[in-house]
Amino acid sequence: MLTRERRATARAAAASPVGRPGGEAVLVPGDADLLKMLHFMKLTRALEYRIERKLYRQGKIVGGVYVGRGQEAISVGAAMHIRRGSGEEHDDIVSPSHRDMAVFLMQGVPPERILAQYMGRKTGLTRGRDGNMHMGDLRHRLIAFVSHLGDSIPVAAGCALTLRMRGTDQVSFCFFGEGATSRGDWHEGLNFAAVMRLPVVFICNNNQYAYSTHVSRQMRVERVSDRASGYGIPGETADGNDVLAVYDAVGRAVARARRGEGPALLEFVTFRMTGHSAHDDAGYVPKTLFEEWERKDPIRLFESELKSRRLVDALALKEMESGIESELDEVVAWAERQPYPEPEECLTGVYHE
Amino acid sequence: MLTRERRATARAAAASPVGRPGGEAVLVPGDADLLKMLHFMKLTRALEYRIERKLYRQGKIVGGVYVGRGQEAISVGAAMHIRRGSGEEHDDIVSPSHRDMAVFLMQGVPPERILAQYMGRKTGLTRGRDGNMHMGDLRHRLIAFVSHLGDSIPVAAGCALTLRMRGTDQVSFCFFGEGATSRGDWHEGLNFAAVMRLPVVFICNNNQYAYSTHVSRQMRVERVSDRASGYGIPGETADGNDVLAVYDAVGRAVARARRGEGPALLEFVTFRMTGHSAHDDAGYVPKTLFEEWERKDPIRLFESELKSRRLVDALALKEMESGIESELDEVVAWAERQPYPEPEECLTGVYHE
Amino acid sequence: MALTTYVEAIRQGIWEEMERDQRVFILGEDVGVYGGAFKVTEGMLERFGDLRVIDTPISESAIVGAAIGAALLGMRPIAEMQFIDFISCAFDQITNFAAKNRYRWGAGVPIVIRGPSGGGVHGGPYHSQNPEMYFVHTPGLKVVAPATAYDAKGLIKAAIRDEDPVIYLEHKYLYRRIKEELPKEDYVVPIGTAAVRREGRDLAILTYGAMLYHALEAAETLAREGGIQAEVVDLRSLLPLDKDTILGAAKKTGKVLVVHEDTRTGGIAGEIAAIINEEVFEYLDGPVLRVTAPDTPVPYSPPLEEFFLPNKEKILKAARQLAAY
Amino acid sequence: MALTTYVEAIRQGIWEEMERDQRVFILGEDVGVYGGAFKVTEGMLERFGDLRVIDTPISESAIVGAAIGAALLGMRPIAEMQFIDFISCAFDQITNFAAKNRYRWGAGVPIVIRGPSGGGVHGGPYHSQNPEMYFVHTPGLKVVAPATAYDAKGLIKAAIRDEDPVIYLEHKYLYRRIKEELPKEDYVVPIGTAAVRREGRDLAILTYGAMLYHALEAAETLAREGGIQAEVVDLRSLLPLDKDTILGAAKKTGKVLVVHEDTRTGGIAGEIAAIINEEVFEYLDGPVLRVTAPDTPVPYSPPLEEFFLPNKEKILKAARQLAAY
Ligand SMILES: Cc1ncc(C[n+]2csc(CCOP(=O)(O)OP(=O)(O)O)c2C)c(N)n1
Ligand SMILES: Cc1ncc(C[n+]2csc(CCOP(=O)(O)OP(=O)(O)O)c2C)c(N)n1
Ligand SMILES: [Mg+2]
Ligand SMILES: [Mg+2]
Repeated sequence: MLTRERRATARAAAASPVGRPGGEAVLVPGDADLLKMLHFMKLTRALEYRIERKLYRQGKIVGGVYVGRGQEAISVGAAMHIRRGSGEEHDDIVSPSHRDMAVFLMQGVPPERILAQYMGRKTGLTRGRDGNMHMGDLRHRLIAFVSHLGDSIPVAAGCALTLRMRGTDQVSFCFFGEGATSRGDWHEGLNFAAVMRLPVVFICNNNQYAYSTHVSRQMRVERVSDRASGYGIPGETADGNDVLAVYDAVGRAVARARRGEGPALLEFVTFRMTGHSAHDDAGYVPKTLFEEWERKDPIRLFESELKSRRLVDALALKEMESGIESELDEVVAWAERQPYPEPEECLTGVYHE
Repeated sequence: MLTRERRATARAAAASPVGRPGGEAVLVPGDADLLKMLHFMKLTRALEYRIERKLYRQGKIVGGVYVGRGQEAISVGAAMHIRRGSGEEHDDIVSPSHRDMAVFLMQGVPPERILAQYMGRKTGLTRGRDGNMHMGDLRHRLIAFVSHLGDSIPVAAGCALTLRMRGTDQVSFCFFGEGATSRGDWHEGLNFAAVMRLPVVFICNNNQYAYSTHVSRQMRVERVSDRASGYGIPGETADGNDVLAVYDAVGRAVARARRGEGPALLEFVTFRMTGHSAHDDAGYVPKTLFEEWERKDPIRLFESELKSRRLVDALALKEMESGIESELDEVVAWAERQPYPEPEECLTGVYHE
Repeated sequence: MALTTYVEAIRQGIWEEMERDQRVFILGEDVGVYGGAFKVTEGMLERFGDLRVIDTPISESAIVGAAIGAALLGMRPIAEMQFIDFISCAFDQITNFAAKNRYRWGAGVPIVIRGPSGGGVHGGPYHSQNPEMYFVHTPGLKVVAPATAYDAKGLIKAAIRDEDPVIYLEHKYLYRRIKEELPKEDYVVPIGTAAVRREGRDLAILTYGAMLYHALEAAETLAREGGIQAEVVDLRSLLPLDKDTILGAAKKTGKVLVVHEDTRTGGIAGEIAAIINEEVFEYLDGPVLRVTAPDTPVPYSPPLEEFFLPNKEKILKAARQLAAY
Repeated sequence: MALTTYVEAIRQGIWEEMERDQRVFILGEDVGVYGGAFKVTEGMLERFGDLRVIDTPISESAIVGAAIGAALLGMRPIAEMQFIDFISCAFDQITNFAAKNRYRWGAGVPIVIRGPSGGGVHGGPYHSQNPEMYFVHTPGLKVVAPATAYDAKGLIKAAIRDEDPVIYLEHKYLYRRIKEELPKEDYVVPIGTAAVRREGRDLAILTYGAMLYHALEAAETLAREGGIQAEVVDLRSLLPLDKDTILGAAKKTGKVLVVHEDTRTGGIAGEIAAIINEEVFEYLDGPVLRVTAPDTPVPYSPPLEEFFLPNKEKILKAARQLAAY
């Protein structure tokens, strides 16, 4: 397992890091970056497909399943800017939300450990204590999501406060959905970060639904980014299905934060191409919306883009996919072999021991 | 006491009510209204003076004292628009904050009962259970403030929700300071009211300090009203030391709410001409600020205005003041005669009995 | 006759109260279009309209705060927490505004706050909590936790009609597993009354919620295998507690075992131990014992959660120890 | 020698830890320029600068959330609640994020949340609360409540150095009323240890915070007037409880009276009664009794608050009853 973990970390760090410690962010992705983005979008989609459509239906997942199908461009485009692999004093820190599988993968968490997490196994990131995307690992600079939406906003601000105290140019990344912006903690966290001018980038996936609740019943503003002006920080809305648009907007906000100019609120408009969770058939969502957004699928759009840039062709795509699938075959097999935790482990680790 | 109470209620209701049930708000105050405003500004100042400078220093007040000296124009100008005296189905509902003494007086709470409240007596509005401005009475359509800043925002929204359900044109008034806008509940309440398009008017006294904390450390926006755009509701800033400006802005927002057009956020810029509470000497506030704002004293400004309109002269002002002072002599004497609650009353009234 | 599930009983109770009383309405996340995460409010939007079945933003504190405001103006709001775990976000409104309002200035706050509580469905630390003690320890609130479909319906009605704020804890493990035939006519189960589910002279097991069924099974085994007759009391109401029934069981048996799914330290077993000590110590033939969850968050993985939750075996072990005392 | 007040002892403890360890910082409302509502942080802004003494917006949840984030990145934050009553606004962050984090994924959250608690100064329902049980009932937290200046300093240091989240309750009634000479050298009072403040064989009074002084006075009177020797135990740490000392006192005296200022139902006396029942029932010569505040909010007016608070007379009455049992 350690070997696997090392491999995954290496892979995640391998592709050209977006910025060098202390250096400027690179806003135009190179070819390797473009391919890396495509790879992680596809890996994410494939892994979530296995979880939601295979393992969950086979009864092998312990609890609920929330996937980010159709939203991969946001996690991937943003995570490209997370500085990693250079040690605690250089690496950024990240608070992903429950639909940011790609962030975990790109931070170097091995897919098999994510599966073990979903399956309640001892080798899951939380050793069976928590489920699905509720996982973190400081070695990967990942802070675990708690269910309570919005709670991670002040926490991410507190991370950024520490970075500011230390005078580094590290950044705190904070992901959430548009529904979370209604929580009091969201407000307190944004306001705190704004007043203290903290290096945190707030990244909202506006997938237009919070469970069954349409965004129009969540807020009266047109755009989530309209909320930024209440905090005196920049707000920006971009196409969440265009990974390059995400890459660009996040890159600029991160560079700004690294320069000590404070937080920004970014909104990426997308669509939740599933129910709220695997047990929800999304009957409340007009079919036409699914059709409309299916046409804007971020992976297909990006493939076309890369094809037109002659970076990939049909064969290369096929190879990429079959590489991912055969890796995932292995990964699933590994996860299914993992032991459950011993019952008595229930009692350990509440406090420092 | 009942006689006194009736007298105070009658007085508060007597001056021309601003709007008639179902009718349009009158935006230009008549002479009687102008005199009423002056009266209540002066009564408020005089009553608070007695509390803060006399009774508190004489050790006759039980707990802390928070006054609104210098801010009277806001409570008075706003409260002119509170419909009252026509019964539950017509009267507005009000959630004052801890510096809105005038609102209590104008809603018909007798000054002596307010004093009894401050002195922990049985005839205080909370019968000794709570102190200072933490008092309410539904007969006066007043909801008691709780210490926890921001808590009253969702509550005021819930009142407005009820009014909307009932289809009346009543309005919920909600008062708070700029510091309270940092609380999560403030955000949740504003957002809820905005989404549901509720008839609530949010009235912020921006007195530039929250205890020792300057507004610039409370928020990064220039104006509290900048926060309105994050909720998709109108925001407006006006001079909080000009009672007519307050009267005008609140009047328009109330009319809008009565027409079913939803909430608005109003900010009135003023200055806290005291410490946070009676025990705080405000050493952290630059002296020059006090001097600057002393020159903008809302009562003196309004007196000049009324003099220039030939509505009052020096003699009339003197009479008004001595009337108030002799009333307050009586009121203080009455309050000092009031009994404390019986110790055993501690146990009653936790539940419906 | 048709059997009614526990979850359907709650739905019926709310429905009937909404029919009976125009002042009753419900607000919460996804209670309208979706009919609630567990379908407790299914069909209500269509029947009662969107001013009485309100889909709110994700704002637990505003949900409760708005309910308080509405209650002050004479309404009877029911606030749903999608999972009761999220009640933590409304803790301040509940404990400081709702609970203390009547005491402070005489204005009652008749609201119901309800939601799915409890474990056993692999919900993990944030979808399995038992938050009762946070509220049992707050004067001014009432707290109920039905275990049967009959009580689920009778208590939700009592809660809605109550003049004070009531926290109504529905155990999600029981939603569809428990069913029974319900009376046709309107009834309430008064808040503050426990129910003796099984008579016995040798020891008393006091419990509530999903644990009732483990206690009853344990009692059957005790009777069958050791001739020990355990009285089983379903507390139903945690605040106020039904002291008469509790003390009666203690006096009758002299040996009391309290079982709760909630974590141990500061759980309600302690309160019951104190009451029994104070009032009927001389009747005790053994210590008041407790079987509870350990002091950890609720873990997710099945073997961990199984270890965490009290069950028949753990109850049997403690009961035998007590019986032999 | 100079006497140090309780409040000054807290200030010294924080100050010394901030000198000792760069990772320690403090954040809260008015802790900087003003030096804190009770002057606990006076002079710190000048000494440590505005990145280590942070005046925050009025956002208790963000204060605690930010402290959590900083702790995860290796800092040692101290979050001040201006009055501990406002901790209700941060309840979710404390109980769901801070308390459960280590258990879930192994990352500890070494934060201290402190603030003035308790009544006796006519603060009314919102400036007098004793919120300990909300946190004692939350696995993953620690809760301490010093009664002496020595402990105030030793426990704040222990709390800051602790690897887990600690709720530190300072009793505002004691701030300037209690003073003593403190050691010059660095010391800590280990969390989880109680202190026997008075030895006695006839009964044990367990208490903490401001009630300690009433208990000690009552014990003197009992000795003087009835020859009853009461052992008085200052719990100091409420989570974890010092079971050894508690059970030792119970075994030694056979009669235990728990006194707390917190309200009765669900207070810590129940937990202690349960522990004693479970572990040393056979040593008991009488019921575990309790003297507590009644189940009401803390009232404001002096006669009401006096009625509300436990005091020497109430303790004497219960102690005599227990002694005569
Ligand atoms: C405080 C809180 N309330 C309710 C929930 C239940 N819940 C889980 S996800 C969800 C919808 C979230 O919507 P959004 O923030 O838009 O994220 P999305 O799932 O659409 O990515 C809800 C209501 C929760 N997790 N936390
Ligand atoms: C939630 C909460 N935190 C802290 C306090 C303590 N406190 C009382 S008044 C106050 C300042 C309030 O400032 P603002 O809202 O601007 O009102 P102002 O007093 O200036 O009118 C503070 C911090 C409180 N009452 N509630
Ligand atoms: Mg969404
Ligand atoms: Mg202010």
